[in-house]
Amino acid sequence: MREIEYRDALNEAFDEELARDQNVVLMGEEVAQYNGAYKVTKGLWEKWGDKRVVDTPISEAGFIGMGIGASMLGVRPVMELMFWSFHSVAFDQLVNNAACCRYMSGGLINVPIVMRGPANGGTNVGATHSHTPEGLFAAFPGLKVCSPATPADAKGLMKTAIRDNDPVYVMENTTLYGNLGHVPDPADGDFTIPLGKADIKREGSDISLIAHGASVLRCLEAAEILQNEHNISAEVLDLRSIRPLDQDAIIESVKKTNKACLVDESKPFCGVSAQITTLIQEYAFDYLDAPIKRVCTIDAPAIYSPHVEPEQLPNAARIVKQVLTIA
Amino acid sequence: MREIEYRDALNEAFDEELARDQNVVLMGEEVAQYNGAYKVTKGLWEKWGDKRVVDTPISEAGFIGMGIGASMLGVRPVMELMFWSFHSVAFDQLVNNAACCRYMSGGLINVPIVMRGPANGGTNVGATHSHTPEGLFAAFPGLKVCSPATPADAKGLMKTAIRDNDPVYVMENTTLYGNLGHVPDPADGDFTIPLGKADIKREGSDISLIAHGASVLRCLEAAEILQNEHNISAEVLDLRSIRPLDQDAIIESVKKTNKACLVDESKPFCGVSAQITTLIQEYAFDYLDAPIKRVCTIDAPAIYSPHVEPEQLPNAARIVKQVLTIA
Amino acid sequence: MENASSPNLSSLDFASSPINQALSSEKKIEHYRQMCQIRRFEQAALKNYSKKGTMGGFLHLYIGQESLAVGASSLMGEHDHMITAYRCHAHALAVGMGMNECMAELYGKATGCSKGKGGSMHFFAPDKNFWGGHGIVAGQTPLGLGLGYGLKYNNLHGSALCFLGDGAVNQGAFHESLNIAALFGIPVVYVIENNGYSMGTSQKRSSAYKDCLAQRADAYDMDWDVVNGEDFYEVRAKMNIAMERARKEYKPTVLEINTYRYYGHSVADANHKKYRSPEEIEKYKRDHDPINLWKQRLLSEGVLTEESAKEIDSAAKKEAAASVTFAEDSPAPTIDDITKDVYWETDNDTEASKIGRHFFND
Amino acid sequence: MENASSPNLSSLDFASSPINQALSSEKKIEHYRQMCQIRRFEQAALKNYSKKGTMGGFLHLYIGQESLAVGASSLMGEHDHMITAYRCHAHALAVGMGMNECMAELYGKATGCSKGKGGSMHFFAPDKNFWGGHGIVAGQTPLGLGLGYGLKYNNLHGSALCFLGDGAVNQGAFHESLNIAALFGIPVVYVIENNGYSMGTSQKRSSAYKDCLAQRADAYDMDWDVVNGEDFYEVRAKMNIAMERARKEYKPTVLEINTYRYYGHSVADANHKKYRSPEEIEKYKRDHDPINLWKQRLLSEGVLTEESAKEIDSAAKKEAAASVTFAEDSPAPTIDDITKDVYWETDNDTEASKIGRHFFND
Ligand SMILES: Cc1ncc(C[n+]2csc(CCOP(=O)(O)OP(=O)(O)O)c2C)c(N)n1
Ligand SMILES: Cc1ncc(C[n+]2csc(CCOP(=O)(O)OP(=O)(O)O)c2C)c(N)n1
Ligand SMILES: [Mg+2]
Ligand SMILES: [Mg+2]
Repeated sequence: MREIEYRDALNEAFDEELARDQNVVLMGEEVAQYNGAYKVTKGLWEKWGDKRVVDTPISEAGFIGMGIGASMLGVRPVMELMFWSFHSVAFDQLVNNAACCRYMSGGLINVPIVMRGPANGGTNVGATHSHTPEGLFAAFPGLKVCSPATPADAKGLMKTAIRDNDPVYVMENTTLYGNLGHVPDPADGDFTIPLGKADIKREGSDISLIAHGASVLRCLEAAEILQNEHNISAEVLDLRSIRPLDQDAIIESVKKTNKACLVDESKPFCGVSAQITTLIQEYAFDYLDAPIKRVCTIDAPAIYSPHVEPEQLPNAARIVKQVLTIA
Repeated sequence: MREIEYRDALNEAFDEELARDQNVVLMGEEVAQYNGAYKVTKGLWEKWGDKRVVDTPISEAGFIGMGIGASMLGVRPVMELMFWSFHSVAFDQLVNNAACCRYMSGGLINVPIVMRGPANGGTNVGATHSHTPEGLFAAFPGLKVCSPATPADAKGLMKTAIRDNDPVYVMENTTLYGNLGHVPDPADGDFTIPLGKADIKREGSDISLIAHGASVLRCLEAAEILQNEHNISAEVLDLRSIRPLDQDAIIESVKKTNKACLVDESKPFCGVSAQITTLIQEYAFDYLDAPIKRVCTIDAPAIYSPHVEPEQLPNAARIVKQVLTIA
Repeated sequence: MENASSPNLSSLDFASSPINQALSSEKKIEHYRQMCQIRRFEQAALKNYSKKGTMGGFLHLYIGQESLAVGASSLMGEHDHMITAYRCHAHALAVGMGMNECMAELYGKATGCSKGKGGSMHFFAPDKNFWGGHGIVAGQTPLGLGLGYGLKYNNLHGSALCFLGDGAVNQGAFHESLNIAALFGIPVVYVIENNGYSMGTSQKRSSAYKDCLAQRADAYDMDWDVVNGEDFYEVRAKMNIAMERARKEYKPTVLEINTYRYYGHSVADANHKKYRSPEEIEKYKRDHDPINLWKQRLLSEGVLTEESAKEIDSAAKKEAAASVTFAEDSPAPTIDDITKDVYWETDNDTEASKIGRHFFND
Repeated sequence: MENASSPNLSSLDFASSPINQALSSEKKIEHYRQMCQIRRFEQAALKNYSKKGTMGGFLHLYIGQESLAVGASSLMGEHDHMITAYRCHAHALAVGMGMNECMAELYGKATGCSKGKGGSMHFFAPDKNFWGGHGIVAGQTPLGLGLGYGLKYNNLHGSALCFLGDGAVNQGAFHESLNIAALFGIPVVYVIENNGYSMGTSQKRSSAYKDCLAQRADAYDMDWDVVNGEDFYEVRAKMNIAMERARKEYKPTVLEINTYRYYGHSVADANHKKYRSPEEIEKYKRDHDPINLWKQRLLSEGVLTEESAKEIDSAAKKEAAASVTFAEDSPAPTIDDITKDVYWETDNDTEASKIGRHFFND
């Protein structure tokens, strides 16, 4: 199988969906003529033209609301937030108009939009640019949220998100854009990955490391260390999708290992990991041999300093240390 | 002791703080000449005048950001969101400028603002007007959040919030504004309640019901039923403050009762109750006789229908039912 | 460009404009009927609101402003769309929604237009090109832009009519929308229903402006105009110009229509005779009532007689009363209904909806 | 009101305006020095940015725009305050922050002005009336309003200078701020640093406007003007009018200052010679460089000699190099530092800070 970069996997997803459905339109700041701030949409404006790939002013509330309104008339906007962090200036459109119009109309409307862009720390861009709002948005019924860790998942989930008839918020990651991974050749057929399906990225028997996004890679590194240095067999479960959530996969893994450590780049208070902990303790209470542990981003706004930020985020060392407290 | 309404307790807090510190200024839509949409600021404009009680245009991002900026120069704005639900149009100011300026400046700045207003469902005003964002904001380090359930707590916490040198978000409740309760007479001295201190609203030994805001009253009703009809002695712990959080009180109560049911008007996904569950299972793991249970708002946008909304919210019947699954 | 400082257009007689010349007597009467229906519907709602256990939440009455919604809807063709704020009963009825489904919605019944899930602020009828009913001030303005975007994207010649209040002009989302509308050439008409107040705050206390609010469009090199809302012919004439600009030139317009609400901001507004003088309110009712003025016009044109006018109004009143009965007799939604209409995929029981957990009720 | 269609003011010689007549030779030289320092500081930062393990994140260079920040700061008195966006190095140095603390901040060191917590976009010096350094486009515009509010609240006669880019004018928060500024009479000066581009998007592709962007102030009946940023005297003359309006009349102004950035949007912008022609960039460097034009002016005034100018520039270059050494030699923050500077109360170990849990690290 060929290996391509995460950003190119996304690019391929857009290209294929632009070809499949003429209602699909990419929108956002610098996505067209500039090829995207992170080159995720490279070449698409040149190929598909002004109508299908659209540069917008720096008016997130305006253009996202516009996409939501247009989706009511059958357009299928795939909208980029240059950083997901910029959700803060468009929050009303994201959590009210996108999430509630269907409900408030008693089901007369649906809003088939995709919101996408990178949502991660680790690039030394400071507190306002390093938010990780997976849990924040998954908390709003009416929204769907996913967070791919590999190029294949990125492509497969993005294509599914575009075809889904509900608003789907895809959280990408600037630190992953350059990662290489196997992605099926388009010649071998349409490749999609469903929302709501977790993926065991590494099998194990002693503890379940449960994560999403870049934290999955941190778990894989930690699992390696745990195996080699501590003879602990860690299973790494990649949630991939936060809502819908593959609760069965989580519970099954914990029932097998009897221990869980959640790794989550969110801040600890009310993070995704708090929700997963709650589910595990409810549905696998009798299987737990120890408290569920968490490794989150250290509870402060994102620090700039490149010397320190790597320590603020979940990393293999912090995961190993936390696992050893219960293993 | 005299009994006064929750709204008047708040009013008294404002009046006293306006008198105490000339930097305190009340701001918001209709807070001055109109006396507040819910009459919480009644009479204060008349008494304190244009400078201290200020009507703003319907520009939440604009006037909240203004208050944050002014607070850097020593003004102490107490700003009303007519509904906390309207946070969505000012989210950037609320989670970036208020929460992160201190951090990003390495501590050179502080933002002594109070944001306040009602945050609750139960008044049949639909999905966009019924958000309960306690957990959402408490998730941002740099912010403090409290949610008083009684008139005394409302007054005491509000006064503390105004004096605190960090941004404090006070979540009031339209369904509580008319409630009567004992509040110490101002003649008996300055009355404040610290942030970060929970309050046992009812002692009990069989299960801990842990809640904040109006849910505390639902717990008290449920505790009554549990006692009378099921001979179960429920302790009701009112968190009062979400961040800082009185973790010790939570853990102590659970260590005593060995069972917990969290009642939380938030939606279940990543709600405050998920965070509390996570803390309990971590810090009282060996004391738990059963999974921690939750009673949250049913997981959908807020329904309008007055015939159904009471069932979507936590209520005594739902709490009793949930408690009986583990008691 | 039309402009507030040009000669006072209100003294012109807009009856002679082609779009009004083209209006048949039947249509004129029909629009009179619609205005009566709207007013009678809201009066019935108001009367029953105070009865315990009927409606909840807010009730924002449009009474006094009827000519705006009806004037606009009277011009709507297949590809014209409408969206508004929370003061939405009139727009809903004007585009052709039935009193029954609307009253049932106020009553929170399953037969309501939004199945009892939206309430007073959230009426919708996509089949009639009506997209709500939105409670967050100015939150609908980017959506209106999107409706226009959708029209243009699909190469359709139509217009998106997006209503907002005089207080709503100070929300950032509106300005972002104006810039994009002008920049992208979006066929949207922003209609500022200027009733002089946002809750208890007068225009002067909430907005900085030179001559009027619509003038803000100048900043974006966009067309705008000011309209006397009590004159049904003027509303139609100027709306038509804006709608044609949208349909034929893919260009946006801001229209500011001056009007007045007789009741409080919502039923809960007990202050409304404090921030406005009772004389001010009375003057409007007496001299500027849009329904009455339209009736007088039609009487003088000989299109209507006092008697036929009365009949139309009584029929509207009866229809409203019947809608109350319908609403009262309708079933409420069930608890199971709470989690319906959240996701299209789960509502339609698709393959996708079976994968993963969508709802998190313990 | 000044107005873009009034006679071309750029042809006037602003040297003769009283505020410039009052400028001593020492001050003129000092401002030349500041501009050199800013440019040399940024050139040193750029040179070292590419070295592995030095700086992270973004680096938005101000090179080409120096006359704006220096012109503005040259007018600041005790009660004048400044706030800006992420392109903030120049403003920081112009108000008197030292190169060492600024360079150390870029290096993420504990000796940085923000202790390594803010980085390039977040320089602050409240003791010098400088309030940052803000990364969210236009997010600082309500804060600037608040600084003006604070001045007025405290009965002080000063001005709040709030800078933003030409792309930032399309954020809703800016418009909300303008309305409030005009409505409340807030002594704020919004300075649009119009360098023609927001990242890769030209003004024409991001904004709808008639003559210029500052004209948007008209909508709020607010004063505005357009300024040629390459002329240091003009910047000062027009800034001074606006600042005096703020100080004496408590009235806001929007100034649009035309300027140009030589480098990409940030160091990561590899496209910047694609969306702008190399000729365009060269033309600006050659004919419109504000430092060079100021130097020429001072040479022709006899205030500066080629030799003294060179000395000043070399000193600036040396100072920048020394700041690199300082930054390199400084210690990094520690892991314990991560949770400091979050809350005032915990930092100050107050009674309040001891009640309840403030941080939730497991
Ligand atoms: C973002 C937001 N802020 C505040 C409110 C509360 N609110 C509802 S209507 C209203 C007044 C709006 O006045 P206007 O725009 O003039 O419309 P009108 O009610 O006169 O039709 C206010 C403040 C809201 N719904 N949304
Ligand atoms: C709300 C928000 N949206 C997008 C961005 C990403 N971004 C940073 S700077 C910028 C361009 C701003 O251009 P302009 O306002 O002209 O300022 P300049 O960079 O030219 O100084 C963009 C899109 C951001 N930081 N914040
Ligand atoms: Mg109004
Ligand atoms: Mg620019």
